[in-house]
Amino acid sequence: MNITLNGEAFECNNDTTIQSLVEQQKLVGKRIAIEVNLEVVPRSQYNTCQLQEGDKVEIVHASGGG
Amino acid sequence: MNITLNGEAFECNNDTTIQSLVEQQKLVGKRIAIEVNLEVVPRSQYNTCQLQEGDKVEIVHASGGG
Amino acid sequence: MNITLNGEAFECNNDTTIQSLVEQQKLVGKRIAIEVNLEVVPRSQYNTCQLQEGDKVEIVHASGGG
Amino acid sequence: MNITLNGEAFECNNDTTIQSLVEQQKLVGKRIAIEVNLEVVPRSQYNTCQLQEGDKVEIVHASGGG
Amino acid sequence: MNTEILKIGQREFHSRLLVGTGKYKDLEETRLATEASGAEIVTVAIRRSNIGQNADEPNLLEAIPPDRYTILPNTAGCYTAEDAVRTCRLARELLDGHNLVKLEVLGDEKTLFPDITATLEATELLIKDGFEIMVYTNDDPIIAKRLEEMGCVAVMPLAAPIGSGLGIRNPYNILEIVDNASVPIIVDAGVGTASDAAVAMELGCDGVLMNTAIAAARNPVLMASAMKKGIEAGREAFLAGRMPRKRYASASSPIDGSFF
Amino acid sequence: MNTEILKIGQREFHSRLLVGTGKYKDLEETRLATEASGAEIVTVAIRRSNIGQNADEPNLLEAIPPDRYTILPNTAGCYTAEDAVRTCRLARELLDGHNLVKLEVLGDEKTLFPDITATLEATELLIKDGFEIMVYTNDDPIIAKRLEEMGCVAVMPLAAPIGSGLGIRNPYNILEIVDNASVPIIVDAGVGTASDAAVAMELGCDGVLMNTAIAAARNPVLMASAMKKGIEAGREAFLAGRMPRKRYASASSPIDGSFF
Amino acid sequence: MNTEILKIGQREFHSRLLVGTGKYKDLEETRLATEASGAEIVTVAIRRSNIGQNADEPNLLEAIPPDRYTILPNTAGCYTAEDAVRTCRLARELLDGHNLVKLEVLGDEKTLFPDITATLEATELLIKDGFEIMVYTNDDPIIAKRLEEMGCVAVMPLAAPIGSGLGIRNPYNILEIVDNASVPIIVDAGVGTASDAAVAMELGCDGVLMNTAIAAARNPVLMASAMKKGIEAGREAFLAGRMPRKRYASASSPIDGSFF
Amino acid sequence: MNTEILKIGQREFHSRLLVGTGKYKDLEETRLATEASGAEIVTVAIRRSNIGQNADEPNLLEAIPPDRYTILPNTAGCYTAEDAVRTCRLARELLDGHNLVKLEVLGDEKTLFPDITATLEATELLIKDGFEIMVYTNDDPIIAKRLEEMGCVAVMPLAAPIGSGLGIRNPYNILEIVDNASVPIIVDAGVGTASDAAVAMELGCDGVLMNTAIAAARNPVLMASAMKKGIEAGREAFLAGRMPRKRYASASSPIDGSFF
Repeated sequence: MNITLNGEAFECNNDTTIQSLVEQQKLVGKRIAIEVNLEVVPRSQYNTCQLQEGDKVEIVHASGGG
Repeated sequence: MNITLNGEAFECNNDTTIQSLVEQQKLVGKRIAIEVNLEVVPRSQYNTCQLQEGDKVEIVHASGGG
Repeated sequence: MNITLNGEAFECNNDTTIQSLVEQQKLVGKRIAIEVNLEVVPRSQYNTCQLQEGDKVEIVHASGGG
Repeated sequence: MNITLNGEAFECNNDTTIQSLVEQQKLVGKRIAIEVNLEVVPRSQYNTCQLQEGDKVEIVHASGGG
Repeated sequence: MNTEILKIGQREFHSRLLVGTGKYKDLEETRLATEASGAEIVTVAIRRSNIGQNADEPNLLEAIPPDRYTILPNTAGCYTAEDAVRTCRLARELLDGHNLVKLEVLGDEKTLFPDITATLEATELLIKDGFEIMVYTNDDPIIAKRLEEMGCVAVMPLAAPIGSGLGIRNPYNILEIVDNASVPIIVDAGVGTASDAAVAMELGCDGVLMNTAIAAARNPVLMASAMKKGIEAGREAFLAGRMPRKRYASASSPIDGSFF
Repeated sequence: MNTEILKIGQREFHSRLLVGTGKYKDLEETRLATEASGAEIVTVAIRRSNIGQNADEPNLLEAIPPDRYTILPNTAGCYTAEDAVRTCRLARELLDGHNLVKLEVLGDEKTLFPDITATLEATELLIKDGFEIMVYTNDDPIIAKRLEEMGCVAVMPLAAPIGSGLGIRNPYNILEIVDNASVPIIVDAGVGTASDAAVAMELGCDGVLMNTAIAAARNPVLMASAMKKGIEAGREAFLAGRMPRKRYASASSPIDGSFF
Repeated sequence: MNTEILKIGQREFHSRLLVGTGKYKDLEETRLATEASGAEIVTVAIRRSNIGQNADEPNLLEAIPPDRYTILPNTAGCYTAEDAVRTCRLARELLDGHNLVKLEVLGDEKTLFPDITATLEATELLIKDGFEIMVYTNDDPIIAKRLEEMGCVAVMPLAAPIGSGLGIRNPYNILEIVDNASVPIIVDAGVGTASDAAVAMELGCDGVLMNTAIAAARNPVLMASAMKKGIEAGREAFLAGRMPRKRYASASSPIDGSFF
Repeated sequence: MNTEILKIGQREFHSRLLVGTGKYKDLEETRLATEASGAEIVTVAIRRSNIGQNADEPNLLEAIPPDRYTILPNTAGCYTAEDAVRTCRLARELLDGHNLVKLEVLGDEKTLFPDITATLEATELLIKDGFEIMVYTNDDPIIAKRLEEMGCVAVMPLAAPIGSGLGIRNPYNILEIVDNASVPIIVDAGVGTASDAAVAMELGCDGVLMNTAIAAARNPVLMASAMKKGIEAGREAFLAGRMPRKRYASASSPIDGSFF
């Protein structure tokens, strides 16, 4: 299945959840936030949130800025 | 008939037109503009524009300002 | 004998020394400095410095200033 | 005879006057002023002012400045 | 200089000084100061005629005849878009269809700063209605550009609060506005004396609109002349290209040829 | 304005702009810019004539004829009282006894600030020798007064370092000098553009002397015209009496008669 | 001073210096400078995590731990209300429901001035959504008041363009904003050195937010300390009530008792 | 910072704020403000003792004990070199041979500007007589250098007229003086608030001497603390090396990683 992850084309299994994506990206326990199709996905729903073909996923963190 | 003229209560005949009002106020030929109930009345319609009970009339001119 | 003390006419005995003047003015032990006829008199010479008729004496101290 | 003219060594005949110097330099009629050994020589004395060995002569004019 | 043209919409002008007509002792002083200023564009307010009294009082437009000056009616005193639009429509009727107006919608009485959101709203309504708008605004470059893009024929940022005479408070913002503009930028309000007007022009502004600085001078007519010259001086200096500022001195007279 | 007189010693002038003749591309540019400036007093330096070469080179005083302009020879480049005195004496001879000079004795080459003690010394010598002195000084009010009391016909404080174009660095000092003066105070050096000249005049100065601001502009002749107008604008504004500065706004249009 | 409280919404702070975390050499410099500044509120940006690479790169929030600092996520780089709202929501999730944000919606890349209309739009949406907003705005007093009335917990006018280091360009506007405010006014952007920070506080501002002035100093950690002291100095001077400015001198030492 | 030393002659100090003792409500306020300022060098005037009356009035040197502070007697109020020399000799006797003095010879009562020629004269006499001189002067770089060359241990240019509180009127001159100096340059007089003190230090001055700015504040003790911090802030900022000023904005947050 193809999705867009942080602006790049990205391929993943059809049963991918946010949780599995996070694990696969080695971001478990990191301070991040995730948006799917412009909506924030609460951490509590990472397990249940199933990705769909064509989803636009953004994974963000805090970085230096003023 | 009672109208409001430049913010003041004003009494006039029932058949008063803008034109007659202007004449009565000795403003004929003066550089003025007139608004009835928030709408400008073109000079060409002074004769035909019949005032109604309760009309709000504004007669204005140019004065010093910056 | 007449001298000028801090700008004012001042009368004192003929045998007045700086020391006796200082005592008389209750300035013993105070932080002061003394000038006679535009010359500073060192503290060590208060006893020996005999005033003369018409001497101009200035007794000064530190005061608030910037 | 050797003189210094405007800071440069300069050789001229023993009987040179300011006037002859001016003529030789083609400065006749020009707006100039002349100093010999730090003293101004009035135009009226150009003819009579005989230069001496070692004289320091300055010939100046007006130039752009602010 | 008099060959240089200031173009506002389709209208062309030689003078870059625009003046108001408020705060003068009388109409004669208004007339003389306006004349001395050399201004071609003159602002006027629209106010109620007096009812049932001295109908023969002298009229401003006799002192400042529309056939000689370009009358610029303003919306001074308006705090809402609606009032500003009403004022402009009355002005257009008053001036036989003349559609050039100075739009100002104020935010509060203490600062007389514009209410930017109401100003944008009024601008949209008036442009739809066919007006040519010279718009009073703050010195925010983004807002200035927006107003230009909406179709205003001139953008008029304030230099300082109206009537304060504080001069150009923030030259950087004015410079920024000028650099981005494709319509005339005219400093409106805040100028206090001739050098302020010159500074505005040296920043590259296309003109300056003022009233109090002239009317509240001890000698308004002489100050009007001073402003005329200040505007021309600043414009010429801008065109002539000033020398660079240097921290260190540099002699005007040559070192060469020194005899001492 | 042209009826107003600037009196320096016994000489009377209508223009309050004094200009130098240094740093121009050529004598023709010098001539045109000087003309455009409207200046009546023009400063020149005294330098060595070239020996044994182009004796026919054009002469500055043909471009700036002494019968048309009041030539003000300066002592630019002098670092001692003696050199300044020599220069003035040569200048007087050069100009057939003309005794008006601009005295400057410099302190160092980096700042071109005056050497005040040497300036006081030279002033004394030159006054004894019958010169009328327009003296370049710093902006110290005490020194300015001293120079006036010694008999200088004009005192010329710097606005900023010579050739820096930084404008009036310290208006308070200039104001102080003007308030105490009984001879003309002419700002000398530091002006960069027309508004700087206007500011100097608005402070009450009697005139401004400049060179680099005109000669180093991209277009010197146009800048000369800008300066002429800037000086007149500032002078008229000073005489007209500017409005007071106010922190708060004050409307130019009346509130009365608002119909909204 | 440390007894004085700065209250933003329901949060209380002792430091009036707010700092950003951008432009530092590395996280260690960020940590040391932030510590030296004494700041309690620290802004951060929200950016994409790197995918499939150095997942172990050090994290900003380890250098600036949220349990020690109040993290203020900003919407830097957003040019639309929608992007700003998305950023704030992601930040809130990232920070476990922390709802204090710095809203900035920019107008263009050259000036980094706010887009005021988009800022008002975003403010409305975010307040509906339960955020506490510290809002970056221009120095227009009318807009500042509007943002306060909409419910922002702090209004943050720019002193000068972001990263310009030009200092308070227009003290009058800042003063006007402060005088009308019932929420903290925090100068955001434009400060260049410690005296600029002191000036802002002397105008009565409640705090200053800065980043470049510290991060781009030759020695950021020392500059952070300078800024801490500058803020405190300015605040104390404001509370102490400065002497009036006088045009004329007044002796510090008494005349009485002079013996000469 | 406290490790950094200010060396005046052979004396070493940690504080760069020097304070006067005039214009306070009473000696207790003098004591508290001086303490709060952290100053190590404190100026005092020399005046006639009261004859035949309250011989027991409290003494300034009990509030400001010479064993704790370096007392700097000044020649305030002197208008001639002779009076200044007399004052210094009396001060030296008063303070048991202490030879550090602040020399000021004034030019007039309105400006309290120094009389430069009399100051130079007094400097020569006092140095012959073995004094260490911290000298009050105008902001002329040539004069400042001259005083240093004559052997003054510190040169103290005015920032603005004594007691005016106008701040640094001419930063260029102060900068010029600092750049050329090999002895400490201490701004004396004219500072009005904490940011003025910071500005002086950011220009590279070695210290600031003030009196009225503290004593005439509404709360002198708090202002003394503000000044202490302002001086330290300005010094640290100078040492830290401020960011360059830029006309244009530059973002503090990265563009990379934007997800919008």
